[in-house]
Amino acid sequence: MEVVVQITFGVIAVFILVAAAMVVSVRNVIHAALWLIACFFGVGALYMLLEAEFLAVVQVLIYVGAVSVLILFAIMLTRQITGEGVRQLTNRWPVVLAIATLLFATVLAPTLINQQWNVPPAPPLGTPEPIAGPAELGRGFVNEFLIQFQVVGVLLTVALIGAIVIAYEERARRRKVLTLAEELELKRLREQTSPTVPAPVEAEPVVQESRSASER
Amino acid sequence: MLQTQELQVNIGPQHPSTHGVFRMLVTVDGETVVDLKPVFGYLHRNHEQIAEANTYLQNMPYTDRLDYFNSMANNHAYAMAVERLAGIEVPERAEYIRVLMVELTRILNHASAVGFMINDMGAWQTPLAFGMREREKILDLFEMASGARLMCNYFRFGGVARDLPPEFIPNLRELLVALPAYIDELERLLRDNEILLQRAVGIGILPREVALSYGVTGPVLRGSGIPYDVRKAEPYSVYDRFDFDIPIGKVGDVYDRFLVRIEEMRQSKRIIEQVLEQLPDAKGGHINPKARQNVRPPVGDAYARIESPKGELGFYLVSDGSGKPYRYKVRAPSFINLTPLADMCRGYKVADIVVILGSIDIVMGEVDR
Amino acid sequence: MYDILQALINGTFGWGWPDWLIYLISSLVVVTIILVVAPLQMLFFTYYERRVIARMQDRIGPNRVGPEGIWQPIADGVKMFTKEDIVPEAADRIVHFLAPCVVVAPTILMFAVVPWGPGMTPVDLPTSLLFFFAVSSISAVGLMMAGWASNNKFSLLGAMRAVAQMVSYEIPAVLSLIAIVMIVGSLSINSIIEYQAGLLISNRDLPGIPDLGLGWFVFTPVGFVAFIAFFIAALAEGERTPFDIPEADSEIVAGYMTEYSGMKFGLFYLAQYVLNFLLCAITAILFFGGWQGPGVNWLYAQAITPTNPDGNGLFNVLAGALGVFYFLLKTYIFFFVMVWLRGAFPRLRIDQLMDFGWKFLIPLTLANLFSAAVWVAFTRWGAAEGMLITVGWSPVLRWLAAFIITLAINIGVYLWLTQVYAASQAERRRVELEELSATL
Amino acid sequence: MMEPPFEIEIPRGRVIEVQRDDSRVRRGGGLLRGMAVIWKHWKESFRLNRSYSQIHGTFTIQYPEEKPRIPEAYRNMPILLYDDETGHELCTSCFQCERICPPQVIHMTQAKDPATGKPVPAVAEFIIEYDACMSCGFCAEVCPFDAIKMDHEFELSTDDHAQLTVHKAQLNRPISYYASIAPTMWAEVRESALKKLQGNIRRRPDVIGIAPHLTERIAARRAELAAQAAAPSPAAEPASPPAPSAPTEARKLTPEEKAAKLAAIRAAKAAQAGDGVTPSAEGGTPAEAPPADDKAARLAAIRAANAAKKAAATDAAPAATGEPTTPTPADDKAARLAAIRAANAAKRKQAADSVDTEEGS
Amino acid sequence: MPEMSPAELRARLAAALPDALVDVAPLAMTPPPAHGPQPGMFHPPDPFVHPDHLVAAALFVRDTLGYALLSDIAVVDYLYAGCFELVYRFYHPSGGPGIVLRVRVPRDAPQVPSLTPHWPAANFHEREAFDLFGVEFVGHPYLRRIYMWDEFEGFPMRKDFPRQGDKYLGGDE
Repeated sequence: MEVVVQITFGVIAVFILVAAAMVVSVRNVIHAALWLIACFFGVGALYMLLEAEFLAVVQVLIYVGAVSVLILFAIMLTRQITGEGVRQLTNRWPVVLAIATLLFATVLAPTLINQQWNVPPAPPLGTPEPIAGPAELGRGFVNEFLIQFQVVGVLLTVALIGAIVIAYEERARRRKVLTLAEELELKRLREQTSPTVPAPVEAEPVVQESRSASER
Repeated sequence: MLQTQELQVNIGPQHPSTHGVFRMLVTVDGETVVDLKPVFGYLHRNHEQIAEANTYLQNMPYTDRLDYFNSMANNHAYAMAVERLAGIEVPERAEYIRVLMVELTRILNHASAVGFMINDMGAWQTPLAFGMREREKILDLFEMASGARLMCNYFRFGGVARDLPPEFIPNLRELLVALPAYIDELERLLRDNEILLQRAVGIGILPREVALSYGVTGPVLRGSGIPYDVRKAEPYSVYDRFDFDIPIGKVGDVYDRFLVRIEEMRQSKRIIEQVLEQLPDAKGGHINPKARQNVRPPVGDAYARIESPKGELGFYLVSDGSGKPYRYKVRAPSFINLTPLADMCRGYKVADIVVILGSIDIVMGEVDR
Repeated sequence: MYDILQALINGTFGWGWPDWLIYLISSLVVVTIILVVAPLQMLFFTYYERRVIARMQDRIGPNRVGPEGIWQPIADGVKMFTKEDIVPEAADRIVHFLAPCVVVAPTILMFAVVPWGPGMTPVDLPTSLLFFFAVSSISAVGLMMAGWASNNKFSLLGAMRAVAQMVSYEIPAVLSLIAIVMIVGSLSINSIIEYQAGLLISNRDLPGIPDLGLGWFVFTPVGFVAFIAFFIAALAEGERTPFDIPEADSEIVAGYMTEYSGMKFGLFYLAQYVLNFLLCAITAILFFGGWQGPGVNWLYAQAITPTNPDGNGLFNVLAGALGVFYFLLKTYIFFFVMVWLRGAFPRLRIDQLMDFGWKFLIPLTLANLFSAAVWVAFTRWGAAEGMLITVGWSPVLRWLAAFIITLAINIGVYLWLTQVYAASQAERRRVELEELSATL
Repeated sequence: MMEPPFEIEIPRGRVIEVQRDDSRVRRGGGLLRGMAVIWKHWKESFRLNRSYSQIHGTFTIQYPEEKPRIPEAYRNMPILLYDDETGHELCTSCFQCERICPPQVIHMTQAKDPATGKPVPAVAEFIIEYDACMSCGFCAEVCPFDAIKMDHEFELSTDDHAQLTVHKAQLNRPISYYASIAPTMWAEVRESALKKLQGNIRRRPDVIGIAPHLTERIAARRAELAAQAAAPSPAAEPASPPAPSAPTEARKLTPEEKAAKLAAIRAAKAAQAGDGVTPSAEGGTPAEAPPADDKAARLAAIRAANAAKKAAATDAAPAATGEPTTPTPADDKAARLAAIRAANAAKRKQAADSVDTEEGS
Repeated sequence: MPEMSPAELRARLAAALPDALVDVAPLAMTPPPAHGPQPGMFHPPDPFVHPDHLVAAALFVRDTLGYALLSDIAVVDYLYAGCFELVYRFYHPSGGPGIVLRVRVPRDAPQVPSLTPHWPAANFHEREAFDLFGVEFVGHPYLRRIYMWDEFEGFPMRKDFPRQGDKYLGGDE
């Protein structure tokens, strides 16, 4: 069994690494995003291998299902959808690689140093039971980590409201295409509010206005 | 800042819901229509020139092919034009039969028009199937009388091709039992339907103020709230002998046109009932005078128009004294009703275009001619 | 499956095979069954839908191929296979090829956690419900790939719509499920099903109710609202008619499938119908007790189970057959409802769909979540949780109180929301116009 | 611009504004009502509905098994009528239909008296291009002799476009057929049509104006007679005479013999063109319509001619064995029998030949 | 229901727009036959309007007389007389028979001011007339072919357009 698990781990790990490398190296941005999804998926599989099913499922749900879609949406909405992307790797890629490696090493080093290999670590006294399932997780949220949970919730709500506010401002500034009925309605409204000062546009008959718009 | 980019989308000519080979060059901003240009002519066959090469009677079957849903109405308009040109009298009974046929055509057309419109909204064929069921029954009646279902070629100058067969009236009476049930059911199915209301109310508004200036006619004009119906405005045939109402809309949106069509079916049924009452008393006369095969009208011109189910259908004929029309012009309602399409669609969503188009109710055979 | 094989091989035959071999065999058998059943369901569903909708339109439907046209889907499949596979020249070939696979794979994966009968869950995950929805969200990526790779405006528009719709309707779907999860206290589909034993009332809520397998959630106010909300969201996720906007043929031809032909198109079709099956199935499971029904639990009590290794294998089969029967019956009834809706309604527009999802369905499910909390508090909490009112009440009283309160909450919220929703629809046009007249 | 409201005076009726009722708050009731309608349709659809007064129930016509109801007035494609008794066609080639036809798909040539070269009130060849015909029915309407009528047969699809150019032989239908599909419409015109026909028959010399396949029926008899008469080189005469010589020869013969000879020539030509069965007999259009013996007779005649030709070309024996056994044919039936026998013999011979050639090769 | 005879309309137009009306002679449609009488001359009673005053006349009909429904614009090609006749047909929204304005323009320079900027109903009528007859509507915002494709040469409804054997149909038919 152990061997199978290790082989599987190897395969998945290589897959993740290849996918990650492709993300930063392929030309097409959409392809890069798709490789990123593959990478996320690999991480989910890794969690599954570690028997952290809940985490794996959440990884898939959030990263593959939501985040990646968000990324794809963002790319497709902001870029020429058909155009080939620019080359992702610049000439300075070794520098970036070095920095990334360094950062990764700083994260990983303490773990590597402190880890006692091949010996299951004895839980120090006083540490709580590891949180395993969703039920414990939920209880943890509302008992021990209540404050943190609340803070995160407030933060997310603020972010949500902020997004709405930004989007709302967008809409007000957006070019609105008037329908024929709205045009007339507007004209009527304007006549009601300022009956004495007709704008030059208003002097023309409505039909002409609309015609020029459609036959442009 | 999100920069939106205008996109040009071709809807048609090969598209499931353009009612034939019709193309709309739509400029969209996101999903909002900025501009729309109708492009047609894919079905153009120069009908008018064909007609100028034929004798007057030979054109009768060609008029069937204009608006192939309403061949009877086309026949009627053309027959009226030639009769005016040549000064032919029509026996009373023939007039009643004509009115009967044209009103049946109206029911048939509106049943399928409503069905197609709902189909364009995405209902999976059901209202259309119900409409088609009633249409088939009416087509059966047409077949009994004229021998053909769609290309009826039933009207002749000074009458109709032959008198109604004996089984026609009983079958028609049976159909008149089913029609109100069908219309009521259609209303129950759709009238209050929240989804339909969402899709139809306030969509494709053609305001009353501009509807006339666009020259639209028929249910589109009446849906905009202008009670203009050739049957009342300039009664032709024997329409001045029937009681019927003109339904008009309030706002001029898709929903109004839908309701106007439904109400017009009811009124047509009313007319048919009155025809059935008055038909036995109608004075005879030879319904199909065979002598009218070779009409040679005097030099002059004539215009005849009827209220076809789609709007005002007119035929303008100029005679040079020969057996063939010198000029033959069709004033096709579907064609002219497309004039405001661009303005009706502007500002709405892409999905609304097809619904608006469906609510105008065009037939490409008539648009392209 | 593992239990049965274990009992069969090591018990009955006494061969003494190692556990991992039996595990492997049972997995392979299960996988094979799923891979056979999924396409079969799709084939049956296409036939079923066409026949039913034809009847609704006073027609007969396909009835030429085989008796009553039963081989029609096979004929369609053969046609699909033999058609030319066309890839547009401007398409991204690899992504274009991968997209149908990415769409189909998750739908098959979702079968892994669907219990067909008592003890007939392919993989009994403790978080199976979450798994179900997590995996279902993957297909959005596939749709996106399909729409993008086709390099067609209609395709891209369809894909955008599909993904936007799936992502937004996942929220009400999951929110309505959370209400159920709260009551059950577990994310496992099996425990949700087991909770629904009883008669009109779950025997977990009210111990002592005779177990006829009819204690479905749909009979409670919370469950009913959750069911309605979930079913509507399922219609949107499965792209069924009032919400079949991504492939609105009257607007954008066939949406993301426009540039697909042959078997790739068939795969999309397969994915869609399998997804529909699964959504119907999960609706049946969550709100209508899945395989629960009169007699199943009694039969299963006699069968070989991990807790009862001395049972009779015959009862396994009997309970399984009855459970599968109930399960499929419910599923097919839900699909009938889907077809029924398709026969009756036009489709919404994309912005109306979003409005409906965000402004009506999500508030409704949130309110329902609150109702669920009330339900849990009244039926289960005691003094320990701080619920002091109900201390000393009999379970019947508690249940009744919970029922009445949640019913009142849900009806009130529904009426209020419809009012507000309708008003907002009317108001918006006016507000927009006022804004405009102010700016101009 | 005009300002609303437009006042319109309506003599009979009123202008009604439709009830929109779109501002009411709806809570899904309309959806449920719609579903109820659909449910009723689903429930009722298991019974068949053929009534005009009902809107529920399945109204599908299961086409190949169940034929649609076709009213008498139904018009599909034009056909030509001939009289059952005399075999004379009603058409006099007055060109009325050719003139009125809107798409100009009717073409005909008038029959000429071979003796005098003068036109005869009968039609020699009559072609309708079915592929371009628009089924308007004008030809039937204008025909003063009621010779052209509209058929009820609508299964005309073919994979051979040329077959849709239909010649007189395939257009011919007996009056009895038309009377069976449109009894009242035929009854209306029967008297006058038959009267006009009698007048026309009097002006038709010889066999001109007789439906082609009926002349062949006589031909079958006459062909054998001729074959018998020319004993040592049997059947060569009727089969091989060149076409131009036929009229000159015909002048000397009695009308019946001449007719037989003409028919034999035609049959032989047909046999050369096709393989035993002519395309005209193959065409589905006329095959079903006439009474069975007409068809059989035509087929038999063709086969007889075919057999005779075969016999002349290869070996006289089979034909000879067939022919002497036949008594002088007195009626059509005997002629047909003989013809069939001759055809069988020829077929056997042909089969043997083909076997020989196969072995040889 | 308003009714207006052509003579009345002519009088009203003459009063309002004195320059607009033109007098035309009766028109022969076909060359006189070699033997037998001429079939007749075409001389409709409706007022003929000078092309330059067409827009004014049409707007007079619409705004003053109230005939707000422009129903039809028909072009007739009188090849023998060498002119195009444009028949404008107006109806009153309250019903009643319509009124007709006629415009004659020479065949070799068929130019008519466009009604479309003032009256959108004329849009497709004018485009159709342009497409099939080649009548040029000066001031039309989008005067493109409506039925035929843009590259099409010739105007198919003109009487001198070859019926057969043109470059599209091929040689001899």
